[in-house]
Amino acid sequence: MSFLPLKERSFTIKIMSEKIYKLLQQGKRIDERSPYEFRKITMQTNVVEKANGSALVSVGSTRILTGIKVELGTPYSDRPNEGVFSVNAELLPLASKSFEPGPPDERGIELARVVDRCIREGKAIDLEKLCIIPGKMVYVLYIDIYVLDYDGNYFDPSVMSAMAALATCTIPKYSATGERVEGENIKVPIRDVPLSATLGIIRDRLLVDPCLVEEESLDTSIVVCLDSASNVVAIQKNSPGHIPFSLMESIINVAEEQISKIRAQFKEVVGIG
Amino acid sequence: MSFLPLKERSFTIKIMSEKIYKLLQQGKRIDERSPYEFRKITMQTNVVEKANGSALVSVGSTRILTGIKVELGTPYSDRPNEGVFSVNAELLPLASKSFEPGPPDERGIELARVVDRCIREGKAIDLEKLCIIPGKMVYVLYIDIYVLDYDGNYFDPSVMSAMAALATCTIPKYSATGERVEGENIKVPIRDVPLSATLGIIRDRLLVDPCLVEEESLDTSIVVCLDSASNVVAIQKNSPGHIPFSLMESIINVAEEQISKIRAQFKEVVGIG
Amino acid sequence: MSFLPLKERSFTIKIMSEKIYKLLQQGKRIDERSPYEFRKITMQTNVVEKANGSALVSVGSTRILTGIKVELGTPYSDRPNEGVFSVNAELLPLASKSFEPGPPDERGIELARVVDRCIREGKAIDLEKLCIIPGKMVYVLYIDIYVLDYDGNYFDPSVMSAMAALATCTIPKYSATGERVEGENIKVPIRDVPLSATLGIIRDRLLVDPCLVEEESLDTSIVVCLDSASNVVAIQKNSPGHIPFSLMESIINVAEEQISKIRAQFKEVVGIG
Amino acid sequence: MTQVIKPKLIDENGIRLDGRGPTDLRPLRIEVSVLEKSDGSAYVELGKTKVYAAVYGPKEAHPKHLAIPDRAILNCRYHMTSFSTDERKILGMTRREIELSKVIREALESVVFLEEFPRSAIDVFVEVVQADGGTRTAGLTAASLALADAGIPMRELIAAVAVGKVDGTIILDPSDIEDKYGEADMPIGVAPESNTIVLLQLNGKMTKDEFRRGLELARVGIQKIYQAQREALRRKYGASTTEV
Amino acid sequence: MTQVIKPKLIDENGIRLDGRGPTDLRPLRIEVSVLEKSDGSAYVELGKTKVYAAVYGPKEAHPKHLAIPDRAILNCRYHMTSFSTDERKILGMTRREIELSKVIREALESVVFLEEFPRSAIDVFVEVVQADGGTRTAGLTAASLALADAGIPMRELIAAVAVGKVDGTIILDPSDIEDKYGEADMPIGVAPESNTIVLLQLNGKMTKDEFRRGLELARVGIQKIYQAQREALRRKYGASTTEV
Amino acid sequence: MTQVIKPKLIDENGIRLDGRGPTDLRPLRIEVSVLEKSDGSAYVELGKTKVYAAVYGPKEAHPKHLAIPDRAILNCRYHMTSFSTDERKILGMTRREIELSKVIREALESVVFLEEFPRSAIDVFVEVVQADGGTRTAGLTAASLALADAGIPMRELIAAVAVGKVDGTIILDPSDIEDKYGEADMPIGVAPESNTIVLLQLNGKMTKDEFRRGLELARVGIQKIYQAQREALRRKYGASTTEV
Repeated sequence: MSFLPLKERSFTIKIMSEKIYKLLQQGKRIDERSPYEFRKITMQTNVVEKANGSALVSVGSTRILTGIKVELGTPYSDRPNEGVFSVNAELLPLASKSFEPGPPDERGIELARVVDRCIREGKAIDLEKLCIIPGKMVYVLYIDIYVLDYDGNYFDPSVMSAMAALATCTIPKYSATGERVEGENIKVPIRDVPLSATLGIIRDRLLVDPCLVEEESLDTSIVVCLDSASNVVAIQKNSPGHIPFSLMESIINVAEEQISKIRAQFKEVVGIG
Repeated sequence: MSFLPLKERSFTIKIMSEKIYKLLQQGKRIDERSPYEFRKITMQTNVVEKANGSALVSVGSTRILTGIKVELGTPYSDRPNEGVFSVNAELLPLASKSFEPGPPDERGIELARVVDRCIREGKAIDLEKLCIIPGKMVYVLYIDIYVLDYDGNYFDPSVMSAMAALATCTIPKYSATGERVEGENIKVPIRDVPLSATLGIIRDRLLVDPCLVEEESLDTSIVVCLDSASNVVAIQKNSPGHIPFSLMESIINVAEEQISKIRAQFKEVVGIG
Repeated sequence: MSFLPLKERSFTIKIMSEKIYKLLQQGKRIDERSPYEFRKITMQTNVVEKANGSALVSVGSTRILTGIKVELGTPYSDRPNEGVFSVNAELLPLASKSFEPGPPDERGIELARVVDRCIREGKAIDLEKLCIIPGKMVYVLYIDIYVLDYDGNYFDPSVMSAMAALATCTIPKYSATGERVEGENIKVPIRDVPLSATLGIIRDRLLVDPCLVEEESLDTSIVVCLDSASNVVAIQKNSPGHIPFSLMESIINVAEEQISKIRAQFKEVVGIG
Repeated sequence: MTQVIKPKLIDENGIRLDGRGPTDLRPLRIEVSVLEKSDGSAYVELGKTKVYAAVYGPKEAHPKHLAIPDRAILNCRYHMTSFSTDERKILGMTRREIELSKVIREALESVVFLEEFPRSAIDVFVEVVQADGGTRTAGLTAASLALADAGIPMRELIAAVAVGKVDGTIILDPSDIEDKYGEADMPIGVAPESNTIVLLQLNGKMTKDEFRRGLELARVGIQKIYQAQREALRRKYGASTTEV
Repeated sequence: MTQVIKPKLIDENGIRLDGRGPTDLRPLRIEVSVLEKSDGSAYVELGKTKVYAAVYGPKEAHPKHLAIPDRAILNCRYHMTSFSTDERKILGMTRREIELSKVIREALESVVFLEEFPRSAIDVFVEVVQADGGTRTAGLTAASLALADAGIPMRELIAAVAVGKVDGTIILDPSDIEDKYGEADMPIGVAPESNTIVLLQLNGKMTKDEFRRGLELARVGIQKIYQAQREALRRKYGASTTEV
Repeated sequence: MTQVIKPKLIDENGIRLDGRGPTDLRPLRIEVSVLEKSDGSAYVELGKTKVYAAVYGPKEAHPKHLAIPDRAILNCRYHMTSFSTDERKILGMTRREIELSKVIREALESVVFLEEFPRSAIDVFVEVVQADGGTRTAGLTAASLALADAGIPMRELIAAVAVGKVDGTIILDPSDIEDKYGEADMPIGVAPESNTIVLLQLNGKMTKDEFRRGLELARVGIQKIYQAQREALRRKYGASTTEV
């Protein structure tokens, strides 16, 4: 059952919200950023040798570790020629006092499903190349996302780290008869690199990449994921509140602008994008 | 662990119990019924097109939806020539403030198991006709019962709706070699229609089909299920309290009388009974 | 998540601890035992006819029932020539007000895993003799331990009862082609009988087999498991607190002495040891 | 995989597989105060059916929002060991165990003076060590003794037994194999002093007349069980305590 | 096991498989106060999509530590019957149901005056009886009516609908098969009076221009849904209550 | 499927697979205050074993009935990422993780002044990012630093290391492959100032003499770990804080 998480009392949130709004009107943020400016992004790949692929991505203090384990399995019966992937996300209690130990709650599940949609609908992976024997044997990619430190906005670094782990993922090669080709590996065939930008909304103002204090004070927020051709491949309004129809045009444009910057950095670090 | 559910304080229950008992002595009920009178029963079949069979049954305001999905599976190893069915019941939180979200509690499990026993021991289904390849392939019927609105007595409408859904259930035909016979369907082979009546007991008095207010005020209650030849096929004393041995004869007779009335209505609506 | 169980308030524990320590200095215990003396041990085997093997062991009022069910299954892929066993332990709520119904908590899991290690690392079972068809069919032994009554120290009687149940376990014989040899049974091939002794520590003093009152008042405690050649095969410090390095030598020696006594009794009752 | 053939359960002389006549109980052994650490306990053995029961309480209800202002709550868990049955039972509670916990709890509630302990909880644990038919009735029989042993005030004891129908005959106290291949199984829990039924289930097919005869046969069995319960209490507590 | 071939979803005349044009809604039926025991309820049928919603509350929050000092908490469960879908849905909550419970809850929170009921809880249950596309939007439409029916004060109603892209065309209210084989599905929940979006998801691929056109088409659908909601309330409560 | 052949773990010159001698530790890296949002944190890398620890608290115990009147409760969770091991670990807590959470918690309780925070809770989270042997000891080493970093008063730090027996030789700090194919693994947690053992497990077979030598070797390793812990704290806090 979905329920309202306990937050600060409304009036402290209202005061902070008012403050953030006034700063936005002056083109400012509480942490010295401009409204359309991400915090510092760092990306490291191959950080866990036992994973087939892995990446550690930070956006400010928010830190996400994604690892990929590849196994052999059977394809879905309605997609006999395609490999399979699944995305899981855990908001580790290490990362925030608001995260509890235990199976993923609705926030972890939402995160995993949104990242899954970015990858799936953004056609990031050429799944047909992950088929070994049609209908019988395919590669199965387990893409597992862990939030290690949480200072707001876990969506964007999660998409980045999942894509960076995929783009650097190395898997054992199997022949068309299902035999292991000893000593040979293949890369996960990447077709596109969908990336996301999260926008916060206060009244008629937008900001990108909210930090935790901002996140708690926003009217609402929205995650926009675009592919490399700037098609919209996933959207998630991910908190309560209203978005005026009139803001949608700006939201898409700001997202596009931000994602192109992130994409440049991604390309530089990971090699593709 | 089974535990006592929180009810009204004993004294309010005692007052209502006293009132109901006095009315019963005058042949009356709190809702204008006579002691041996069910509330209005309505039955609708084929209400969910995506189910192989379905039925919506109301007894007063208590409303039960049963749907059946049929899959192919393997028989139990000690019954290689028989199809398989399983019954599940959920007391949806939609239906009552006393129902909680989550996996079925002991009440839901009891309901499912009593309906299962009615069908199984009442030999309602000719399970051998649901075998496709002995020992290998049989039809598996998932009979899922949902309580949508709960104003007392979910047992009797659940048995009715399960039987109505079974009697109108349509399943794809398979040949003896396990091939789908395109375009052809078969009906679930019904051998008998067991039906139940729930009786409430206050001291030396009986009533049938307790509504919620009555249910909370009864000394105890009992579900009696009979087949079409009036054999007893299932009994469940389903609440705390004493039944004097001396009442058992009346209980069976009243149940028989009530079930024969329900059976007539069932036959009219569903076609068999 | 592991958490500190609620105990008596520290000061009552401190008083009892002081009392136990003073008695130990005089070579005494609160229940008239000497420091290195187990409570009365009783062992009964074949107490549950439907189990392949079973044993009921008491140490004082602490009572443990172990039963073994044998099934056929597949070996682990990295041990194709070996049978499989698994150990489970349940601290039944019957046994103590501090045990809750539900799946095993960390104490039950620790107990099961320590017994597993005693059996596995003590090479108690000749697992290769439990292989029927290499890589395909082996015996699978489910060793299930139930704590029926708990007055301290469930580790030692659990190891005893598991070993006694194993040593008297009878399993249906299968031929090398995987056919049941009707009417013939085999015994579980026992290679060694690891046994354990639990020691309590208060400051610089040791005691063995703590009863419940002692257990709650100890500084800490340790389970030592030895095989028949007095090799150390498992150790578990199983409660908070410090063990001075200087006590380790005595701990091993006291454990060895105690285990040799238990072994003599085990041999007498069970026949091997 | 071949279909199992039903064995003949009663021979031409009316003798059952284990040598009993139709109205015979299996050998019965009852003991109270068998477990040290609980507030009350009992052990019931009926043939190969072996059941422990233990009681904790009355004690503070926990968590508190479950407490009831004007009486105690009664918690009950019927549980079987994994090796109690022919096929290994899975760990954790099955749907069957959950249902039986409910009907046993409801039977016990009928006789315990719960109003004497407002805001309290009484826990009853039934552990089936071996299951050879009649475990819920043996468990209820043991649980009512464990409550008495714990000094919990009760209107009266409960005695429970099952009757069945096999090969067309109404029998007392069906064993596992008689239950499995028989036509009906009807467990009954009775408050013998008030001559009332506190647990009643039926699983199988009986004519109305067979059902009546089953009820009568159960009363005969109940008297024997009740007698043994009283003797077990007398052995433990002396003559006076049999008037619970 | 053969790969499934995508059917043609829109013919050369722009007609969809079920005979609709691209901007047509399926037949819509809305009723309020359909369940007796809840504080408020509604039923929405959109083609073969059939959804109930029920509301309980405001009531005491429970357990108490979840209560919020200055407003009510809103609980929401979106759940599907096992037989609502082509393939049988497993019992229990899937990850999809958990996510949709969250987005529906967040949409409802946007319009309910939660501050009026400090320390309370309001429970909203959405039950999908049959799923043929658009269940979350039908569920949200029903839930907002159930809240109104329960007398919970709200800024305004919510009307919700999905738009999609199939065979390159932007369509209103995709059915299950259009969702499955189409290129994109975009559910939208709207507060029509303030012209704001309270639920928005997109699953699929659209150009920015298609996305803009999708938003516009949704607004058309929303008006029709909103109209039907108001009529349903009027049938139940008379003219005045449409101003919630 | 062929039986795995045990590799030779120590060559004729006493050199281990990764080039170490029997008494060598793997390269060790320790950092404190590595995670922003926790009250205290640390990172320990020992060869390819990589572990984070974070501490939250002291804070209000929750739910309240778990609070202890005269001291804080210490909660501990040892958890591994799914990709930390050669075979993918299932999501959720395994039995092994639950046991290790217990022994790590008990070791920490031995040194934390819990009595200073009655009715409070302190949460310790150990997250194994990569597991190549010695994760529980690395986790305990990190956890004690995270507690210090959070300013929780402790009698002293804990340093922990494993010793093992492979190919008949007692070795320090076994790697995963040495643990898997070796004869014994013995993790030890030590409070170095008081020279006492706070965690001790043994899994495998050792003679009494080997056990004694193992204990001695562990003390050597512990001194190196402890030195590195103090240096990490000094780097963060300067010289004075090493006297915790």
